[in-house]
Amino acid sequence: MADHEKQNPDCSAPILVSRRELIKGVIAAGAVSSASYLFRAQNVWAQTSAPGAVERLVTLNVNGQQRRVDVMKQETLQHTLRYKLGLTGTKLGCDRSECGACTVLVDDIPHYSCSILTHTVRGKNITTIEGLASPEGKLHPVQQGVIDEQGFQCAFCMSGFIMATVGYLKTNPSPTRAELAHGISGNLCRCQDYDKILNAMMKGAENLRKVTHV
Amino acid sequence: MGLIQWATSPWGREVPIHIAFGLVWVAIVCGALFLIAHAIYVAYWAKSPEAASGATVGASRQLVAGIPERVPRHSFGARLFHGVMALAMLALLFTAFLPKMGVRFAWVTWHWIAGIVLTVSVIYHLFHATFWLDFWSIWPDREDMEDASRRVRRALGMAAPAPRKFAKYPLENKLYHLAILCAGLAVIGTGLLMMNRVQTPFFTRNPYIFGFSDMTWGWTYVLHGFAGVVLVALIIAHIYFAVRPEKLFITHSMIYGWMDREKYLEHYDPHRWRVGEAASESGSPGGSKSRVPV
Amino acid sequence: MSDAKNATKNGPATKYKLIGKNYVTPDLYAKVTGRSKYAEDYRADGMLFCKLLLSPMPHARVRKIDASAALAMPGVKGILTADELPPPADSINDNGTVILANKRGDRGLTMEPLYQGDPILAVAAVDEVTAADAIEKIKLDLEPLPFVVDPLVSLRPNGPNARLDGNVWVRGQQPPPQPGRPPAVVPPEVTTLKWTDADFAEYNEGKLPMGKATDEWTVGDLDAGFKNAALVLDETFVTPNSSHQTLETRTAMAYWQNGKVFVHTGTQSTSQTVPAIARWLGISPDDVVFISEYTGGGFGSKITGAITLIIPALLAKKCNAPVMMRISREEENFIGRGRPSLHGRMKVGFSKEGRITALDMFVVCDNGPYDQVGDAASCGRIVSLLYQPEAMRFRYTTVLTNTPPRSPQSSPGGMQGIALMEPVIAKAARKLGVDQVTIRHLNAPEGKAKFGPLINGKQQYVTSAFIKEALERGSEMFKWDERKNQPKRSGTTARGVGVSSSCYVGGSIGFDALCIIKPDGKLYIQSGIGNLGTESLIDVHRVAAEFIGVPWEKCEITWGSSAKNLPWACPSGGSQTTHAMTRAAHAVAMDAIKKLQMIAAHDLGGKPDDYEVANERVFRKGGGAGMSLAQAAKRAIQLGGIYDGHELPKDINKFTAASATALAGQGLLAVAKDTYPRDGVTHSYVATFAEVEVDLETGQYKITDFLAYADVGTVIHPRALGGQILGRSTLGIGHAIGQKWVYDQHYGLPVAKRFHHTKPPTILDIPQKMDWAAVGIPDPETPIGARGIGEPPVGGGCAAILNALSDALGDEIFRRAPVTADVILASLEAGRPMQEPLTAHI
Amino acid sequence: MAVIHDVMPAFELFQPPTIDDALRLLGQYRADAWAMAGGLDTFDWLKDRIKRPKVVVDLSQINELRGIREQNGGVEIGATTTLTEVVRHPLIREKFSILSTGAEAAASPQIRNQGTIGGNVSQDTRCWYYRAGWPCYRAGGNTCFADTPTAINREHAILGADRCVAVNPSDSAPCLIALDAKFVIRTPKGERVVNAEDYFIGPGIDITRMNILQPGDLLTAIRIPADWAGAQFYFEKVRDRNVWDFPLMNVASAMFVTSGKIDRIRIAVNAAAAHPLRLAAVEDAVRGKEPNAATGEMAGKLAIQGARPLRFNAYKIPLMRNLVKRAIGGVEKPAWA
Repeated sequence: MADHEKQNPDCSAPILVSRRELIKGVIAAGAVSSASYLFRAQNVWAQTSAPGAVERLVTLNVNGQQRRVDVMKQETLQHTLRYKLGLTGTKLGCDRSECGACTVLVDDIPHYSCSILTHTVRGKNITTIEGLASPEGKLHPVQQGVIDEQGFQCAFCMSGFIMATVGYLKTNPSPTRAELAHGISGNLCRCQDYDKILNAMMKGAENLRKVTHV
Repeated sequence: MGLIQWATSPWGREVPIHIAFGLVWVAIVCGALFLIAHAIYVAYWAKSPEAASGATVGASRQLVAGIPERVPRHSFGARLFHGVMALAMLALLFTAFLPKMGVRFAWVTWHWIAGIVLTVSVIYHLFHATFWLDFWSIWPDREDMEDASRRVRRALGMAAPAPRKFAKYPLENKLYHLAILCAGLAVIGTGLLMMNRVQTPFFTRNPYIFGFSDMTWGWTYVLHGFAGVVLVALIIAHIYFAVRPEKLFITHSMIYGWMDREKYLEHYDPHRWRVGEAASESGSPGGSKSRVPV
Repeated sequence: MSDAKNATKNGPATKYKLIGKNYVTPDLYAKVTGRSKYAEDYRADGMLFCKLLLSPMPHARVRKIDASAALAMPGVKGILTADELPPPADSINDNGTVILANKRGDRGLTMEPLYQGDPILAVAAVDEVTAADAIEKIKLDLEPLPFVVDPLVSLRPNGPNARLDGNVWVRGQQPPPQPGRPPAVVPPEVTTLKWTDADFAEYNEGKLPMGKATDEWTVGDLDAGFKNAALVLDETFVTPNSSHQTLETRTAMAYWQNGKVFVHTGTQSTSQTVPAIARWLGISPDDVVFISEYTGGGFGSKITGAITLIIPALLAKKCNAPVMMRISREEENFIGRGRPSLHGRMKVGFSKEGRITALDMFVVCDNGPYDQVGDAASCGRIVSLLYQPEAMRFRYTTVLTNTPPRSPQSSPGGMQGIALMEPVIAKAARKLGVDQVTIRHLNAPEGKAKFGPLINGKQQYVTSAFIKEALERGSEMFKWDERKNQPKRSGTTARGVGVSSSCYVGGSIGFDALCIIKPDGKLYIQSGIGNLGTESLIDVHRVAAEFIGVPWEKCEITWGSSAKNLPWACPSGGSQTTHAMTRAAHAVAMDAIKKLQMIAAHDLGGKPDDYEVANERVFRKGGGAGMSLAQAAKRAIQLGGIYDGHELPKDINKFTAASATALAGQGLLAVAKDTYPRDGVTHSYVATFAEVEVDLETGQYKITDFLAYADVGTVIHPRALGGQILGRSTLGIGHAIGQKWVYDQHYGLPVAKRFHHTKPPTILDIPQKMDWAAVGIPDPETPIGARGIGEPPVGGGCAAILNALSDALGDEIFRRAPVTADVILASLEAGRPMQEPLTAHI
Repeated sequence: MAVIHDVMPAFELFQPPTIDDALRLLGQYRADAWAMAGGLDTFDWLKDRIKRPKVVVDLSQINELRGIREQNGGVEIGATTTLTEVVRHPLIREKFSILSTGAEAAASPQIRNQGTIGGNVSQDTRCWYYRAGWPCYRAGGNTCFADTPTAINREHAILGADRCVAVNPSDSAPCLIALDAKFVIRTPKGERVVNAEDYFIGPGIDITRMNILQPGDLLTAIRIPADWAGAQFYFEKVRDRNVWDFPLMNVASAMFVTSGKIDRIRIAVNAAAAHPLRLAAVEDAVRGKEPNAATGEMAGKLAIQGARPLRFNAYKIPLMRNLVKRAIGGVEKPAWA
């Protein structure tokens, strides 16, 4: 996996932890998961011959990069992203599809990554918060909207809200405030900064229209 | 497969909740095996009771003469009880176990209604048997025990005096009644408690009544279940005996209330089961006080 | 009105360059790109994961733990039980007062669990699946003990006690004072309090029983007050328990490196969490490195992190590897703290104009099993301030229950007190035919308003209060007078408007600030504040930049790690930060200016006072010789001593001193403690207005409009302020429309454990556009005039909705909060309040 | 065994490409197997470690189970078609809009993007005692914790309770009953088509299941006949929060009015009982009457006959009465709206 890390500078460049540490971390995580798989080997009794049997080593398309990952059968996408691919911008808030902090795009559709198996999204295009800005660091118009309006407070819900908004705007690029609220209603903010969040997301929609309609 | 189903209580403790319902199959198989075994035994090994001839000797002529053509055996009340009880029992067993065997229907209401009927009929029976029937006639007595040991010893080819003829109820009959009694009281007792956990007109539903713990309730259900499967086996045996040719005259008497004088003299000891005018003379504790139904 | 609103939003534009202006906070870019790292985002080589075993019972004693099967599993590295925890240790606060440890406090793990979910042990393994599987293999032998989840049940004559040694908190015995040291702060004691059947006589009528209370104070002549009253109301009301439910749970990761423990977790104070960790682990603060750049919400539940962080710390030591403890949402509902419910009974006398002549208030607080919460006590103080009763008696009892531990939650006690009182005020106004705004205006505090109990014969008073202005401007902006007369019913819809006064403590004093002007001419500011997203972490330092005259682009803020030499700051709780830290920032700016003037005078002659600082220069007043800040910084290094931090003022906190020493010699180092005088206790105020529409056939209602008009003194950062005012208002709204705990009293267990049970408001439960504004009158008792705003809006948010509902539906609908569709429909159907009034956790 | 409600334990995962493969796997592993569509109900059980299947059969890769097809005037909806696809589909919006409305009222956008129509109708009850893993009747135990002197049961049943007082939480189910939909089921014995209302069962019949699916069975499609296309529809859901929350109650009706009189009508209510209730008696009573307030009143009163409240859910009786009233008599909008 270390190699993949090096090949893919896209994966979150952390602020405090050096890239080196991060890579070690990811190796550790990877190693751990495969190790623990061995421990549990006995009670895993598949006839891998059966139709639909699942291989553990899968290729995922994340933020436009092909990533080879060793994935447990019961592993959720959130876990793979955060612990195997080092994409910690996706947050885990409730792990029960009740808060939206873990929202990512699967083929441009917002999903709770805590509640979908990684094996279910094989071969689909996954986009996380880390995949929005351009490689040169130019922010996505919706991210820019947050900057423009000083949206959000603690921001633990932010990446989920942004991904939900980006996904929703693909189906309705010029929503009313009410429509947008409905479109991103699957996300919870405990700072309850909804009013300012809606300001930011409406600004984001406006920013997006500007770039797409130019 | 364990005998009991366990679950984790709200407080995280392992508590029993039911018997393993597979046990009903065990009961059915046991019942079936028993009747097959018994049928074979009777067909090939059982000796005709040579006691038959000997034991009436000593029965005073006038005692025998006093025996009516139709020997009254079961009063109308007794037969009514038996019928009602039997129906209730069958209803209970079917409503209890058919759903467990995959036959889906709303069974609970029928089950507790049948349960109430059974309970009432049993209470009636207790009073009736205590005050109108010969209460002791169904309980094994000393002579039953002696005869039983005599039979066993003779069956083993050892020397033993001939067993006497039966009183009103043969020992097997008495033991069976005893078993039914225990199992029946168990299901009734636990069943009445359990009715507090379902919606009935009788109680406001309260699963926490009597301050029973989850453990106590669990064992209540388990006991109910065990008694239930035991009853399945017992009922199978009962029906089997009821239809055996050599016992049909008893079944007949449970339907019509009387049996032929011949059958009576053939199988029973007039001293131990007194009928007719004879009945009116001295009522020894063992003596029957049964009357001809009016 | 809108122009007035803009004026205040943007602050007194002429006066400041930075203060009162919107800007982009420097932490925002990392947040929008997902690079901001919260505790669970850190990884370390060979990191283990731990899982907790929580008590399944509400109260039990652990007889035996059999972990053999778990420890035998491959991949399981270790187990930690309560026996291995360090004993509770005393602490010493800033002014040297010893705070004695509470031996009944929460210690993280326990052998006598006091609520379902109380952690008993933790298992560390190579991954979470293994750790969780291991937990399932552990056999616990628990002896059930008496339990109670309803405070009133515990107060019954034969009611059970939540703890073996009693059911209520009372003041602890003060030990003999030691000479030369301030008297120690003693923990409260637990005792048993039972009321009589006679006390409970009114229970079934829905009136709160008023047996013997553990605490009581009286101000003024109550009897006279009631005698002069034109109207006397006697009302019972109950507020809900509600979990803080920060979106980031109290996840923590820890590891040890050459004798120091490194801890990652969320906190409301970077600097003050260090001594807390040291105390909990029984080690020296010098051996603690605490990293917390971003925190996913606190609301009072993470003031200095959470004691459970010692679990990964101790396991890391035991297993000699980094340990990550991810706290699940269900675990967070247990250990994540909550706001205590208050049962209140208010006997209130009103003059015919609506002035409160007497208030007799009785409160029962559902404390949970551990450390005492101050909600009941602060409830009394806030109510006495907000409504200025001519006479007031306040009695309260804090009852222990076998429910999750409570802690302060935004406006602790204040929110409940306001929610208890506001429906009574609204009802009185209706009965007296007085306008709702008028009656609040009439009773509102003004100037140095007095409040609370007599302390050495005197009441405390506030620094200032401009809530009357907030009520006036707010009602105008909300068009109150128009709206209150609008038709209330049409078809199956009812409409109502509500107003509420609200206030809470708005600031503390006496903290430090630290910054350096380096030879590159930039201003480097160290911030010891926690990063909760209120942005006060950054905002307050704009004051330093403003006064030193450095453009914001040339300011670098450092925060988020105790390894980065941060000053001693207040915890971001109780709305202290904006007030406390703008004072410190102002003080450090003055220190910087003084040092710049001295350097200039030293090099260019004359007296320091001849020089002024502006436009990144220090120069002779009226122009002439001077030097740039960059040059001054170089000189400071050459001069050393007080100029570059090698000599430090005596009065600063030792934590600050250590940081300053580490930074000495890099430039002109300014460091100062806030020693500005303050006459009074700082409070902030909000006037809140709301409109609701109720569907009379379903009981569902929607909030159609909302305005919060705040008196927070000088506005520092409008957009952040707006976020706080509306965000905290909505937290309050949550208590009115749905948030609660639900318990099954037979087992003493919670059945509401999920968001769809406990009901934090969603984006569709509030108006799509909410409004806010600020009065903008500076507080006279602080240099910048700025006060805090975190807490004050909460009570108003809750009460404005309750009042709008009773305006729409009348007084016969609800007797407690929250007010949900089922309550409204059932009461409408029956024509009387159908809520069970006093049963806890329904 | 200590209890922990976190981290999915290991299981064997199959992602069969066809229905036949899925049925084969389900038949092979029987009680050990768990069929998963969107997974949103499934993951709660697995993450809480309460239900412990050894094998999970993920239906997400079976294309024949997805999609919406026109079918002689009506539509056939594959069982694993997501709620969002149902909500957005032009044909459904045009002819059977009540289903779009009902499906859109469920849960949250992300859940609708993943949750399937088959899953929504087949989901388990949300009784909080049962979902917490308490050993109740529905969990195979011997009591109902939600109907006791201390139980908190504001969300529970007022009708059709038999020991268990849980309710069915589906928002789309009553709509499908109102549309007289047919559910297509594949069993080891072959295909079987049942009426929507017959798909659901109460605790009296099987206290551990919400529908007629036996282990090894699979709901493959839902067929909506043309009969009710373009009818006069009414759907309303009453809930606490406007996102995520399950219904306190919902109502769905389809009605044809000719010359001012109700000609044909189907009406169903959910979250009042353990299965969605089709109100046949109400349908009979209002047929031939004018769809006005008076008829609504009458229908509402008729609908709640036999309702039995628990300690905290008495409000559901007037709620059901009023929802049925509205479905037939309509709603009065406020003058200021």
